[in-house]
Amino acid sequence: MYIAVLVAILVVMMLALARALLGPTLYDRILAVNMFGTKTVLLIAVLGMLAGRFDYIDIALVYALINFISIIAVLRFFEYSDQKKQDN
Amino acid sequence: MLAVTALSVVFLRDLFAIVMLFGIYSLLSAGFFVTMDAVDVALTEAAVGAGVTTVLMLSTLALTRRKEKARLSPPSLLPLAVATITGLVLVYGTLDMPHLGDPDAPVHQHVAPRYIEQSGEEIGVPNIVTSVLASYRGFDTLGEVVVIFAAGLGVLALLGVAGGDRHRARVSAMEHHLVLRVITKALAPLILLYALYIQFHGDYGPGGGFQAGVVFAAAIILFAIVFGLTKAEQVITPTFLRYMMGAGALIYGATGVVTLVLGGNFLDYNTLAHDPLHGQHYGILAVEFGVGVTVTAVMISIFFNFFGRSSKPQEEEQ
Amino acid sequence: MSTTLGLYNYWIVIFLMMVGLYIVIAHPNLIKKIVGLNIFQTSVFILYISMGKVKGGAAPILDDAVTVYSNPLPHVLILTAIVVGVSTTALALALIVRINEAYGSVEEDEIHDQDAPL
Amino acid sequence: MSSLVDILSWIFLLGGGFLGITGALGLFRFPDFYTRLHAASVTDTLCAGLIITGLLLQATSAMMVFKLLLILLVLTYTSPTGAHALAKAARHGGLKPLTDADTDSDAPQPGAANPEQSQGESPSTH
Repeated sequence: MYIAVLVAILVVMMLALARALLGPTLYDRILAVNMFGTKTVLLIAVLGMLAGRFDYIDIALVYALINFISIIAVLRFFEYSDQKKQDN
Repeated sequence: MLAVTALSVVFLRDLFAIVMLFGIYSLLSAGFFVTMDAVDVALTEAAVGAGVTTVLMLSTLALTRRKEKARLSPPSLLPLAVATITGLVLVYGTLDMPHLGDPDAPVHQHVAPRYIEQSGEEIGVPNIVTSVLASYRGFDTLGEVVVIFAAGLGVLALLGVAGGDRHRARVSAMEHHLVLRVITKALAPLILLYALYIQFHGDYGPGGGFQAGVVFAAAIILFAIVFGLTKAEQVITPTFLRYMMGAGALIYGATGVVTLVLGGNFLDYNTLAHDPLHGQHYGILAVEFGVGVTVTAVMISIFFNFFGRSSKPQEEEQ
Repeated sequence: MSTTLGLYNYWIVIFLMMVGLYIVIAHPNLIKKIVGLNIFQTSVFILYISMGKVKGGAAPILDDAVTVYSNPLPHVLILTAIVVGVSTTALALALIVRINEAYGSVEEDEIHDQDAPL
Repeated sequence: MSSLVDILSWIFLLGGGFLGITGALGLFRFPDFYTRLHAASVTDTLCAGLIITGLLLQATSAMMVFKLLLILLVLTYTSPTGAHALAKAARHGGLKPLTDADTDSDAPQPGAANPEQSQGESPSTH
């Protein structure tokens, strides 16, 4: 049953990856990366359950935190580089 | 999937998108590490690849330009040929490689069995990776810490020099972003706490100085991004960071010297307490702490330097 | 058949390595070169980690219930390598920033052009 | 008793998986950024919540429950925040939502019209 969930998550990741590749706007890519990150968290948590070792949960937690940080950073720098373009 | 992502990096010209893809790439490879049982490595890759590297690349992009220049001449075939031929030679080489997961492979025959069988008795720390990292291969790790320290110094030397008007970075663009501010306020302490947990739980589960340092730095980076550099530098001053960079490496080295004074070899933790197991434990704790301090300080100061610059070129460009 | 499956990992690694190499050689943009280097680097990490895998093994954290562990040694090497990798990447990026300030470009050929008259 | 918990957790897990796929399909198929954002973020949060809850019911130790709860907390905090910030950034950047007028007249909407050239460009063109 875990396997079913794993497969579902993998399918989601694949679709998100496709969206990240296709674009078309940058925000789409950021969104896809965000979704990809969330799904990685879930994937690792489910994998940990499957393997029966709860050390994996630690990693999933770190992911959840880091994912948020990177999204915020992306937005910050992207907004910034936009302003720069308008200035010139 | 990794291959697809890597390939698309070749073809995309928008550097921003490439960095995004690189984030996905590193998430994927970390997922791969998890399936390969390398939990510590996955933890590190998670914090480093998805977090710090992406942030650094982004801030470099903010400092330079976003688009790769359109190439006028068609790409020459030479690089492709070189890469293909090297690849084919390497594939030929793998034909002799032991299969994936083969327990009889040469890698598993040399010192690894000793680590796995003995470290429980000799070191007394459940996480074998930690005991190998901090105790058996303590010299190596000392070297790595010094490399990180040197890289931090290099970045300081390159970017730390005062140049231009830096006050733009002081005011964050996200200053007015209420939701973000509240969430950051709630999350940043949580991340810091969790970093400490990773630091000191590294003996028992995945974790240790390297990962904790990066996660700790990530929390500060988040704070600096949302609240602006001024406030972040009030929390942690650059001078303090510079001292901490050195202090971490010193703590590591000092542990070695203390063991020398106590009559053992350099970094021989058995002498630190009457019971060798306890000695090992103290030694690993001290060393991991040193590693954590250095990594944190280097990461934060690298980021501060990049970030402090990133608002400047507005005035300088043209 | 078993050969293909057993070596599949290595081939992926080699493919990634070559993609990284190609980016480094063929693209004049310095930042893209760094990304290529990073891809190369990650492929080496993957190579090490897949070498360390033991079939049926568990993560190398001692546990009474587990008898077979994966090889911890590659994990240690790669763990430190990742962190060292990010600091060297940061150094390279810092150099690029300075190059950009000095030359106003991060394209290799433009920089060469500017150097040529000297 | 335990079988009931099992069944419940399977329902949660499968529901989460289903929602995830739905969201990803939305992310993949919807016409413009804001609809995609909607599809992705709404289902994403619930999907993550359901899967973690499903795992929670299977958890064996207190530490595990605590960590899973922590993940749940972090995800419920960050995922909507990220979506909010993203939407705000896109709005700020000048990406226009797809309105009825656009769909009626088949007018090319910013961003999606010419994928290769408009990558990341669209915000600055407004």
